[in-house]
Amino acid sequence: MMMSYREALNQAMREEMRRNERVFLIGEDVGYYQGAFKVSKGFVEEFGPERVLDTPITEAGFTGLAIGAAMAGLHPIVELMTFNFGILAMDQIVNNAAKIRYMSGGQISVPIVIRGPGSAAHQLGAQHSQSLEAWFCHVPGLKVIAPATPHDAKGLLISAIRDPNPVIFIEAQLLYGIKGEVGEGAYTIPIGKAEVKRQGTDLTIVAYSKMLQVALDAADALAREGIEAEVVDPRTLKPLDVETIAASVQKTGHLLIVEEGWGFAGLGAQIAHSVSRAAFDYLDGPVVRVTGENVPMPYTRPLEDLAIPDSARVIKAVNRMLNRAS
Amino acid sequence: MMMSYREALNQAMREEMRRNERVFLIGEDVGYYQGAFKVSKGFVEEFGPERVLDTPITEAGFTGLAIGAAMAGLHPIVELMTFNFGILAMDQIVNNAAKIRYMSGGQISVPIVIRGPGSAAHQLGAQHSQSLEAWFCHVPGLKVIAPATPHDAKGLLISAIRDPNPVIFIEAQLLYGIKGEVGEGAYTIPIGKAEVKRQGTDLTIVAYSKMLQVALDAADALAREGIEAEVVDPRTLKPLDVETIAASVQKTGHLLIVEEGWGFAGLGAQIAHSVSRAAFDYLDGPVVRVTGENVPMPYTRPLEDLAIPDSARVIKAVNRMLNRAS
Amino acid sequence: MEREDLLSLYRQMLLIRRFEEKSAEMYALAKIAGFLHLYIGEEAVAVGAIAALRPDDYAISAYRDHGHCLAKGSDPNAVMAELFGKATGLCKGKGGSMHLVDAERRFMGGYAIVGGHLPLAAGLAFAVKYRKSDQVVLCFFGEGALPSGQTHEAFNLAALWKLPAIFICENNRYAMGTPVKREIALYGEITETARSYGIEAEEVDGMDVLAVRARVRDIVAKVRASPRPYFIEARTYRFMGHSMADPAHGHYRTKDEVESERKRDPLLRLRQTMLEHNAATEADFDRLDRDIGVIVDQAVRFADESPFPGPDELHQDVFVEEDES
Amino acid sequence: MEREDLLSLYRQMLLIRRFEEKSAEMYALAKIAGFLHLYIGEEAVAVGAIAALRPDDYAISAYRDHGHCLAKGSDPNAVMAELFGKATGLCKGKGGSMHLVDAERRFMGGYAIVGGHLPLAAGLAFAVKYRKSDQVVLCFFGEGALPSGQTHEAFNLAALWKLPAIFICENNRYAMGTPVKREIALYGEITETARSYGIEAEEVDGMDVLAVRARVRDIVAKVRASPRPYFIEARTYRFMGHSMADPAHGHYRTKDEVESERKRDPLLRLRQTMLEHNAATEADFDRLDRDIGVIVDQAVRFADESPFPGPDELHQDVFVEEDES
Ligand SMILES: Cc1ncc(C[n+]2csc(CCOP(=O)(O)OP(=O)(O)O)c2C)c(N)n1
Ligand SMILES: Cc1ncc(C[n+]2csc(CCOP(=O)(O)OP(=O)(O)O)c2C)c(N)n1
Ligand SMILES: [Mg+2]
Ligand SMILES: [Mg+2]
Repeated sequence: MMMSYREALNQAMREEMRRNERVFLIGEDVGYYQGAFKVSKGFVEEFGPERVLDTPITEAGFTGLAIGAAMAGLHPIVELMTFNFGILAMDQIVNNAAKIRYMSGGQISVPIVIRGPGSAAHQLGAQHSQSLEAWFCHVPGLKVIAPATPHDAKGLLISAIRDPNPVIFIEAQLLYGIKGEVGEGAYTIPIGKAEVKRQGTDLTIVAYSKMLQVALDAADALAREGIEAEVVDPRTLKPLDVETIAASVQKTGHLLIVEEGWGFAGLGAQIAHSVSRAAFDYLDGPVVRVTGENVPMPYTRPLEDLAIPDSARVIKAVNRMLNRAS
Repeated sequence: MMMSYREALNQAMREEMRRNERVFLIGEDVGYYQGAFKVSKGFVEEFGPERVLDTPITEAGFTGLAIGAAMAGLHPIVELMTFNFGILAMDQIVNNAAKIRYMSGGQISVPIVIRGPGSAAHQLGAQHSQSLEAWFCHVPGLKVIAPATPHDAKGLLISAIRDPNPVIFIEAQLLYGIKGEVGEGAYTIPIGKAEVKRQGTDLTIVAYSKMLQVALDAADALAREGIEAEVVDPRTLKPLDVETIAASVQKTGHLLIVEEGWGFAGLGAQIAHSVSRAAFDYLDGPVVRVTGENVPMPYTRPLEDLAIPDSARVIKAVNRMLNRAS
Repeated sequence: MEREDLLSLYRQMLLIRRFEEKSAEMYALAKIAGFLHLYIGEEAVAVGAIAALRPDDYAISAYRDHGHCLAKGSDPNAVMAELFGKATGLCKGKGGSMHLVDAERRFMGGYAIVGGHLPLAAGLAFAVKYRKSDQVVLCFFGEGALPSGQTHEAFNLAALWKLPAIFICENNRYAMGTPVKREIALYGEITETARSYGIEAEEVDGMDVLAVRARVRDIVAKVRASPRPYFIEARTYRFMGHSMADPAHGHYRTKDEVESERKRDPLLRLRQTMLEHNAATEADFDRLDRDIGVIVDQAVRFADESPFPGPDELHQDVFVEEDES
Repeated sequence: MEREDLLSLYRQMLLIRRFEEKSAEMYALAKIAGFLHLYIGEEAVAVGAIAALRPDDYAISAYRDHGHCLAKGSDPNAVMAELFGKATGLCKGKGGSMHLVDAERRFMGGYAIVGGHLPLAAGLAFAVKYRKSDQVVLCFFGEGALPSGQTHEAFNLAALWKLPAIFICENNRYAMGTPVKREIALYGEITETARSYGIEAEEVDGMDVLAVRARVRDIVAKVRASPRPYFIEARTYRFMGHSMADPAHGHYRTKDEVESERKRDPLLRLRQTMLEHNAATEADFDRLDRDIGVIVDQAVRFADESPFPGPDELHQDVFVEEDES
């Protein structure tokens, strides 16, 4: 049925909290306030304040608390009001959640999902507009997911909650409202599997989260110019499904990566490298990246628009790279 | 004259603190204890406790304090006992130090150096053995330096202290003891300039910090097999001197990057991408990376040795890539 | 004198009130975007406290910063232009509502990471002491920042090193939708937090601009005389929602509560005091209303007519260029 | 009974003492590497506190963790093998001295980021309460962790949610080379920190194992009966350097200070008490010395003869494989 990305997340958590009472939700204003972005609407009413916990503004504290609870066998879902505040919990995530299983020689595992919106919304300014997936992807012991559609969001969040490992689940404020067909019941989508969102023959565009729509819009426009782009959404950023992307590149010979985050040392660089290694002889030109500008996010709209990739920039990049290659 | 990397850093800070009394040193045990690794030996005696401040264990607090002092016109040098603890100061570094100038429209700048050892030493375990330069390099508004030799360490630290912007200066516990020829007086080395540390014709090896020596050792061994590697040390990781590396690759046609950090989404991916873009038509094969393994650092020596690149692995990689290409 | 003095306090509070009412209108018209957090109801804290400062003293605050910035003397035109994201804004439109900065007036900024600016305040105070100067630093923050680790690290450093930082906790009893008793374990005695660091602390009625100024004056004098941190809990209340995204009274507080708190309106209160003591007449207030109205309308016109920053501005101000240094 | 009871306390302290003396030797022989932080002098805290627990209660500590791990009942062979980095170690050699873990005995680990494990302790206590169980959590940490923000965030959450976590601050008066009076503003009354969260707090002589156990028993009973956090400052002292990299008395403390503190040696103290009350004879202590000597020598032999983990272990234990879940 049709529903919003927000509702899909709400359903996924609801299904799992009904199914498994070790699962609980913790974060700022997730309870009585229903979540800053209303993702946990109705939760405190259905599950009670013992399983839906409003926290003080202490990201390190409550994320660490949730990790400790996971060490004792519970399955916390930590909602970060936004991932900008996750920076304050980085030590807990990197030094505890991601490493405890390894340091203990496999004795203790940390089944936890840390979720919330990443990336920029509209004019929230420099401290509230950043995409940090590259940081999380760099850390062994973490899985990182960034779904772009309501259907993927629900299936992947259910998989994340059932996964016995720490999972970073990155949403987006500007995706919460988008609507799409979503499957019934508690279905899962495998972690680590990309999906070809649009078939094409002339080049491969990799895009995830908000950037998927940007890529699809660009692909439609390009189609009118007679260029057929294949659009692949990794959906899971780590482990990355290089195979599916490389297979597409073997067909198209060109790879463009669209990412909202800062370009330098962004995740696209790794995607480019992984695919270059896997499909070097098939690449007719260098991998091209369309990324966020390397600046703190400006507040004013005209500059913010310039700082974030849009389909126009993608189209321009595609035309440039195909000419260069032909 | 010959001196250790440690002494070179000590001299650089001493010169600048004598030259400019707005410069001060702050960190855990930097004063009476002379620094956990004795880098600030003699400082509290020469400059007094007003300019050499021992802090409580509060990385976010004292790093933020130093940023505030810089906003008011002082030039702090923050010593992180190790960069592992810098994770706790990430919010201050990313959301304040790196952004305040931009957010204020240029009104306030943050002249600060945040320095200390990164990367693994010997068997310090998972929470004390990691290389996070990729994180810092991802953030606009920060410059990132990682010198490999005593001479570079002194010249670049002086440049960093004189730079009016936030600079992340990454040392290494295992480098503090190495000795080398170091220039007299307060010389500077330009930030953003790589250096060819060894001339060669058959391939280009990029390596920085501890990995430079690993690369040079490998190059010597390869020379005995008749392979002449050119070894380039970026020295500054951001802004990255792509030009110098690309120029070398245009000559050699092959690029190998050696980095100690975790491979996935490591800095080497960006170096590979930047150089591929700049010298695609000169590359006879895919860029190859020798990186740290994607695991939390194990304590036990045999596994730790496997987790960190050594010259044997570099040599193996070179042989593989050259055969592949021929 | 007394009269002029009181009128100027009232005038400043009125400016903030009308400026923000207008900015809310402009938000509705999409002239302003992003998060807009109104200070309405809390004006007495910023105005009273900053009235106790010298121009060279520092002030710093969180994202609910319009009041502090205006009280520190920033030009309403430049502030409104910043909210509009214009090139003539305080920060060239790059900062926005949550990040107002006016370095010349020693307003060192609004910050949007709760707790994150308290270490900066300690640092400003550190610089003052390092230079053996006698300025003080006023640091404003919401009670929601009290549990945050960065706040505690800043308190300990300020206390340990006797830094001239006055921490003013604007306790409006809510952190977004969370009431203080679910944020802070010892919510009834938050000054105990400061005392546990050996920091002198007291409460003040944050709806009484005269009380706030009197207490802060006293404390500023003490701190100038012998540098050390100080903590003030200003008991206040926000009349509007947490931000424009939040209704004036969500289900986290009742309409009645908001209504009864509105009776403590700091502007009404000063106005009554002044009338009772014949320090002003209704005519005076009418005149002030007109004057402020003109200033605010003019600020909107200025902002509206100002240009947006050009595309070349995108990469400016990331770094100080070497030649500047 | 009394006799056996006291002997077993003495025995545990002696085991830790001899185990660590031996591990220092092994460090000198490069059988052990990395950072090795000895607990020598502080044994009464871990032994006394953990003696008040049930086996299903949790304990967690910082990197100075050999004492807590052994007191919780871990096999000395497996602990020594871990220090040697062997496959037979508690953590297969992957954790090392700072990260001992024995999940089966509910020793949830040693952690090397100062302050970082206090939120974990709150989380273990949260899980206990979530399950409506009556276990308690003992969380050991050095006084150097008190200024850390994570510590305060954990205290507030534990107090707010009444979690059964007992925080034991091992105040040995130094954080590496920094004396407590330069770490903590109100260093003389650190229990005030806990009280500012409404957490009951008290001091105990950390060199007196009987006093520690008595107080912790009391507190554990209270916390089991009605879940809530508790704070104990155990006044203790480390006889050795901060780690093997640090001399027994750097210039940050005097030889005399160390010598006089050694007179408070918790083992000597219990030994004297027992002799005075005829709870044991010199012969008993001699026998204990021999028994423990055998255990420690055997642990070294076991560790030495055990194999290192194979290369395939490098990528094991990063993730739980799906089929395990
Ligand atoms: C570290 C961090 N976590 C969460 C947020 C989201 N947030 C913005 S304002 C706010 C409530 C703050 O309340 P308080 O400190 O009392 O200030 P007030 O809004 O009442 O003035 C929250 C949770 C944030 N900005 N920073
Ligand atoms: C966050 C952090 N900063 C710095 C360090 C380096 N360090 C290791 S132990 C230590 C001193 C800790 O002292 P205390 O907490 O009193 O414990 P003790 O060693 O006295 O048992 C420091 C600064 C660290 N491990 N973690
Ligand atoms: Mg509030
Ligand atoms: Mg200590």
